[in-house]
Amino acid sequence: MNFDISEEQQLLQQSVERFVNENYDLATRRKLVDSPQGYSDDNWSQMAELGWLALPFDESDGGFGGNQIDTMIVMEQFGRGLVVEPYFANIVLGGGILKRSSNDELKTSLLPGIITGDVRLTLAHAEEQSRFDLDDVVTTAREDGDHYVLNGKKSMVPNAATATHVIVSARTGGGQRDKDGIALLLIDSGDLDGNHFPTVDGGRASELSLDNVRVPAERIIGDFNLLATAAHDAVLALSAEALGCMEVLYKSTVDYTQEREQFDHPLSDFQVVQHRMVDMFMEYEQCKSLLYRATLEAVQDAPTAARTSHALKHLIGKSASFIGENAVQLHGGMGMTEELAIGHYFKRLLVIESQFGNTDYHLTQFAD
Amino acid sequence: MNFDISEEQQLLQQSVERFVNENYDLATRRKLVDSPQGYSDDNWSQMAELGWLALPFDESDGGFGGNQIDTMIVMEQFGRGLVVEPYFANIVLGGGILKRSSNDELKTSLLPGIITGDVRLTLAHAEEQSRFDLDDVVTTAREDGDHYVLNGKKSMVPNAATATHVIVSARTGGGQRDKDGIALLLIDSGDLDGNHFPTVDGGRASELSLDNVRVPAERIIGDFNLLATAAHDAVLALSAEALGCMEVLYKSTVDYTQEREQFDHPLSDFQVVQHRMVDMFMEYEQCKSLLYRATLEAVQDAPTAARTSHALKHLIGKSASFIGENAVQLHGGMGMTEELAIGHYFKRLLVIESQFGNTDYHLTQFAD
Amino acid sequence: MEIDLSPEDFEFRQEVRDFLKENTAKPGADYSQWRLDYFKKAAAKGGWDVPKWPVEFGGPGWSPTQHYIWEQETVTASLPWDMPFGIGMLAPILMNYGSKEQIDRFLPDIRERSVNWCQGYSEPGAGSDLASLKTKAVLSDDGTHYTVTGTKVWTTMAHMADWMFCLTRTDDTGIKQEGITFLLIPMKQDGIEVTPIITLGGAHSVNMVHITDVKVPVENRIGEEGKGWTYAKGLLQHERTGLAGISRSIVALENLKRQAQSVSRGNRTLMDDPAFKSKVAELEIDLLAVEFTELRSLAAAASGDDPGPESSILKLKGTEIQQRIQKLTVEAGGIYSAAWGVPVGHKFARSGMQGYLGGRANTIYGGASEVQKDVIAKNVLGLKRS
Amino acid sequence: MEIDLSPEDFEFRQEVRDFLKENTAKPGADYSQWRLDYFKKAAAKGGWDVPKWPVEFGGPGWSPTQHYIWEQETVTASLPWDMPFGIGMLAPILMNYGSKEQIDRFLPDIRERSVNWCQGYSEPGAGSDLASLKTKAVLSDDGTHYTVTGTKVWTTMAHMADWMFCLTRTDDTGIKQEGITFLLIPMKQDGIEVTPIITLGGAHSVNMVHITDVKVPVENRIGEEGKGWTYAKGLLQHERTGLAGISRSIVALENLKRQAQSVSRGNRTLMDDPAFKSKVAELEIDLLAVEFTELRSLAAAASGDDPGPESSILKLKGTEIQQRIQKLTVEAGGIYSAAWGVPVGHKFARSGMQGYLGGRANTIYGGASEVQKDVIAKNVLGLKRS
Repeated sequence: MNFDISEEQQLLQQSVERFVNENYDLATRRKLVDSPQGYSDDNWSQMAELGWLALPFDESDGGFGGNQIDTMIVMEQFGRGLVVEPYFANIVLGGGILKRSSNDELKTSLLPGIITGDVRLTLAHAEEQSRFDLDDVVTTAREDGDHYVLNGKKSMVPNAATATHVIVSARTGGGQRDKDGIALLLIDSGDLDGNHFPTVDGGRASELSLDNVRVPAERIIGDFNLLATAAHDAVLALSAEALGCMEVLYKSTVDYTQEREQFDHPLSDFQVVQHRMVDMFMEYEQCKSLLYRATLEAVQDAPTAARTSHALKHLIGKSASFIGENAVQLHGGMGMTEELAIGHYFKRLLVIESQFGNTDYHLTQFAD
Repeated sequence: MNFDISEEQQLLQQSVERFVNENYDLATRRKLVDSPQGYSDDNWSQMAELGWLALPFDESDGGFGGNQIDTMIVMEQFGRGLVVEPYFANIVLGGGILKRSSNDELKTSLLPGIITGDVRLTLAHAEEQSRFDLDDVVTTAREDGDHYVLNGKKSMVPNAATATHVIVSARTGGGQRDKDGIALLLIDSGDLDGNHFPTVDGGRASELSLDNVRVPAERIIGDFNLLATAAHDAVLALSAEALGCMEVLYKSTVDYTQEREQFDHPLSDFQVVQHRMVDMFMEYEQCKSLLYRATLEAVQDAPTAARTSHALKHLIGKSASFIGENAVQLHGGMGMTEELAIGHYFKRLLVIESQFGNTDYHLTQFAD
Repeated sequence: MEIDLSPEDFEFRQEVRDFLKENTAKPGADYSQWRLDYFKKAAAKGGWDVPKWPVEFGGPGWSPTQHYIWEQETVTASLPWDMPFGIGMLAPILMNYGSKEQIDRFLPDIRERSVNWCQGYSEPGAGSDLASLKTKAVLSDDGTHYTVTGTKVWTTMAHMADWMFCLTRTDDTGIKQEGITFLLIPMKQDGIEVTPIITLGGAHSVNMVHITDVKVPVENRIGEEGKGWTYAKGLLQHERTGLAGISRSIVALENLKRQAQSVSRGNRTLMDDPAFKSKVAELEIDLLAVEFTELRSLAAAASGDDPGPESSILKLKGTEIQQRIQKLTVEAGGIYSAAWGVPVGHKFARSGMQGYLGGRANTIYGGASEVQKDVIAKNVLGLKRS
Repeated sequence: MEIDLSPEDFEFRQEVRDFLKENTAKPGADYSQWRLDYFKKAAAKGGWDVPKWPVEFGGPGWSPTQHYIWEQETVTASLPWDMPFGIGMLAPILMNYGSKEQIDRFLPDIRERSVNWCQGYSEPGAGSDLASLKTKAVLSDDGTHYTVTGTKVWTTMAHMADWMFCLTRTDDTGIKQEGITFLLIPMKQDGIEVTPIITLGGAHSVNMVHITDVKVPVENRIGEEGKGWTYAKGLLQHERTGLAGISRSIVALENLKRQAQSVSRGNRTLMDDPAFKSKVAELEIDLLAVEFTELRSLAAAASGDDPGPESSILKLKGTEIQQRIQKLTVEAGGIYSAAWGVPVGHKFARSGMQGYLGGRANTIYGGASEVQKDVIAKNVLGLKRS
């Protein structure tokens, strides 16, 4: 039993932490968020140079052979810094699917570009009627000789405007909610109509339309199982990011209430404020414990790993809401402004809540 | 719009309050609870003399023509005093069914005895598989000439050991959960096998067995609708009683924390304790508001009356749990003892939670 | 005990409905003109433009039941935009503490909605502890004017206001509630600088107002020097009760249900999801209760009693309910709640997130919930704190 | 980072399982004799009768992982009845602060379970503020004995105890944590009167103990006069962590699920009811998390670090989880939870209500939850309170 990370992982953590400290003060971040692209190409190149884009891939593929613990380390620090580069869409989602794909040709052709940052992937799985159900797919992929012809709409696709390729889930057969008959296909971004827009946390997302898009059959990356695995990884990564956000929120609140005076006392003198912050701290620690558990189970491929990941996203959602709302509340009027960082962490947590299943969704998945 | 009770009702309230003050100190009550019968015949006679047993019945039947507001007034004071006489079983349940029954002969023969206290009714509706569903009845009433033959078991019948008659719900037809085919029949207590036992609040209940019990057809009092109406009245009456309990609990806690010192301060000096008690107070006031609303809607036979009664029992359950548990918690070790009154109020609230549907049950009924 | 409306009340309700129907804005009409017209017509009904004003100042003299009916009927009607600062906050103070000249000078414009006011109470660093304000007002030696310098914050609509009513400190030697003076200050002048504060939802409604060496004639002082806190305090509690917004929440909850019904889940809708349905039901139950808590408070006021202990609950419970509705709206929006500034997916998702973010302020302004509980502990439960 | 057990750990687990299986009470055997035999056999395994004792006093010297395994395995085994007062509470104090003579005199009996101890800390009026105790101990002029007078309360199993370890006040002139002296007092003597306290669940396990002019020889004093608080305090925090009972809660939750499955709802069971199922699931999720919080704390201890901030959570979260399980058990019991003292309806309903009522104490004793939060605010978040 050992909860320490390895020396290599410690170096990784320090390196991401340093990157965040040097590049992510609030003013700099705001500029990125307000720019048309929404993130910095320089940062992205730096991430490539530091090897982070290669992190999860096998060493034989030019990667570093990292696992979900390594991703957790990176994402937690990204959460603490509110990093906006498309690491999640590109490396966790796209890279995660590609690395597990049995389509070796695609892998060979794409991985080098991913590692340099020139190829940028994202995943388009959600549809208006699907809400959080991965298997609720009405976008069709009709077989036509050695091609598939895709028709449908995909929703809230992260960072699609800057992606070179989009992995789309589409139905080759079966009914609307059948797991069988779902394929993942790789599509060039140019073949898609997109409505691109910002998200409330300063990120970017798109609504995509597929209008008789022809895709060669060799562009099939995987099936529903691969999508489910990607979602599992996504939950772990987003939860790690959320943990980073929550740590900043509860600690800033502890700091702020000690500085801020009201009724002739620092706010932190009030017992009700203290107990609220103790509750925030406890929620944070409980999330951390469950993140470790879920991540370790995933690395060890434990039979309970998927179920524990549902538990995790549920707890993260509940705690993020509690910590976020109380951080705003205890910051008073200041918590309501764009000026202070805490509002931005709060908004990032709100978006994480809507990604890959919300609190209620994962409770149901866990309980069933 | 007027939330004041009438002058007559004020007199009733004062009269019940006086009765409770004079007869229900904790030691006296404990003696009653520990006695074989579980309540006092003298108190019961006094209630008859004071006219309370006649309260809900029509004036033409020798009653006082009271409505649910009058019952609310009595039950709230009974809650404040933890009164154990079988007013709820006899007058609210039994009397309520009888007064609405179209079986005039039964009414004429029984009402005078009820008003004097000599006839004592109770209602046996629950069965092991039914939980809180009134329509889940497997006890059978087979027609046999001008009689019915009853077979089955009834659970947790209040005050059956001292009842002269038991109103039993039984199935004359239909499937296990059909509302049609349920009849209410009046049975002499002597015809029933009973396992009588105390309840955790110091009350009395029984498991009853019906083994080929023959009942004349003219002993049919009503159908499922009458049972549902009785349950509606029961919810209002129990909620009023619970409100009385909650008032005592929150106010005793406010008093106790001001007397009790810890860490060189009265407990009530601690902001966390204060806010907890503010929450208890607010829950109490909200319950009071909803009790008024549900009771007034019942009196006015509003179309929403049944739905509001579900809302009421749900809110009462949630608040009773919050107020009860926190009263115990804030009384510390003392709250855990049989010696202090608050534990007894807490236990009464726990039993009310299990009577005529718990918090979850009524939420579902309300939402559907 | 009864909650039935009397025949007169029914008649009144019909009159209100008719009036509101007649005076809805016609499509294409000029909004500003219609707005001023609306208030004129409401005035002609006998004070319907100022329902809460006393009769002697032109109010309609309604019973609590009539007020309740008005609130219920108007919450779904599209009334013209109206700000509470002049009508609801300054006016009662003027009526109670203003001089005859001040009343004659300011009240008519307030009633006509021709002059906009903002409230200069909060200051940086004061928060819910309003009385610790520092904006300084120094009386000139000749006693003709004050020179005011300081900073106000969270000043709603300061950027649209013609005037500010403002708490200033004229004495800082005693306890902080004393030495506060109530001044009326024109906004459009040198020395007043309004800086927008952008809040979480991206909206601009509050501001920082820097006041630098602004001269205010003594005839713009309400009442006595040093008594400003007394004048403002009573209104604050009143304002808090008004913030409960229970009728609005009833409408908002109905909207939420409709929105959730528009979100499909397989063959059914989100309103059929047991967890979501339970949360909506619990919310509705709390709302049924707090609605009657408000009625109890109104009934107590009608019988001339002090508002009972129940009225202290209203702001706390009311704002909590608002936030729960907002939160469930975001939840109903699902994946689309993340989209910002564009209509994507479910139609309500965009305003849902804005409402939720903006609504976090509801438990902060007008006395944070934590402070409200302190007040209830002290004033209702009679507890002290050492 | 890894949570796998090593091959040695697996071997140890098997050894524990075998031992527990071999030493289960045979049906019909004499319980008291079996109990004493069990502890002898456990001692023969090399300290398995005293898992938490240090090696130098006969403990097994297990790693944190081995402790964790032991706890997991024993929670479902039917171990003999054992009380923590001697083994877990007095023994560490003796080892750390007792004289050689005291250790030789008391420790062997404690280990054999042949002498029962009770803990005389709490007093009426002190509650979670233990240090404000008033039981007086006056040293005789010749310095040979103390005369003790006072009242202890909530004394678990005082009616079964041979001895009490007792905090007494020998000096009330300084701050209250000073002037407390730690004495060992035989219970079976004149001047000691044990009065049962019946608790909500109807059980008798706690007592009031009146001590009147009881003479205690100075050789029964642990350590120095006036230092008793120091000796007791460290153990208190330790005791609190132990109260989390997480392994027991895991078993209790599995029982709850089975019980709920035995309650029929139409064609299905209570475990299929969405609301009930959700509550069980939320509980299980919190338990999955807190189980890892405990492991993190154990791992930190294993690497010689101070227990991290996470360990302070254990008592709070652990007892809260216990109470939630108890409450859901009562809820599962439905109408039958009201029956008292007789088995009626669902088999688990009777013990369910008893467990729930008794369990209300879990957030009160060993430092009430409110006090625990004060401690975390101070020691972990570094906050002070004026």
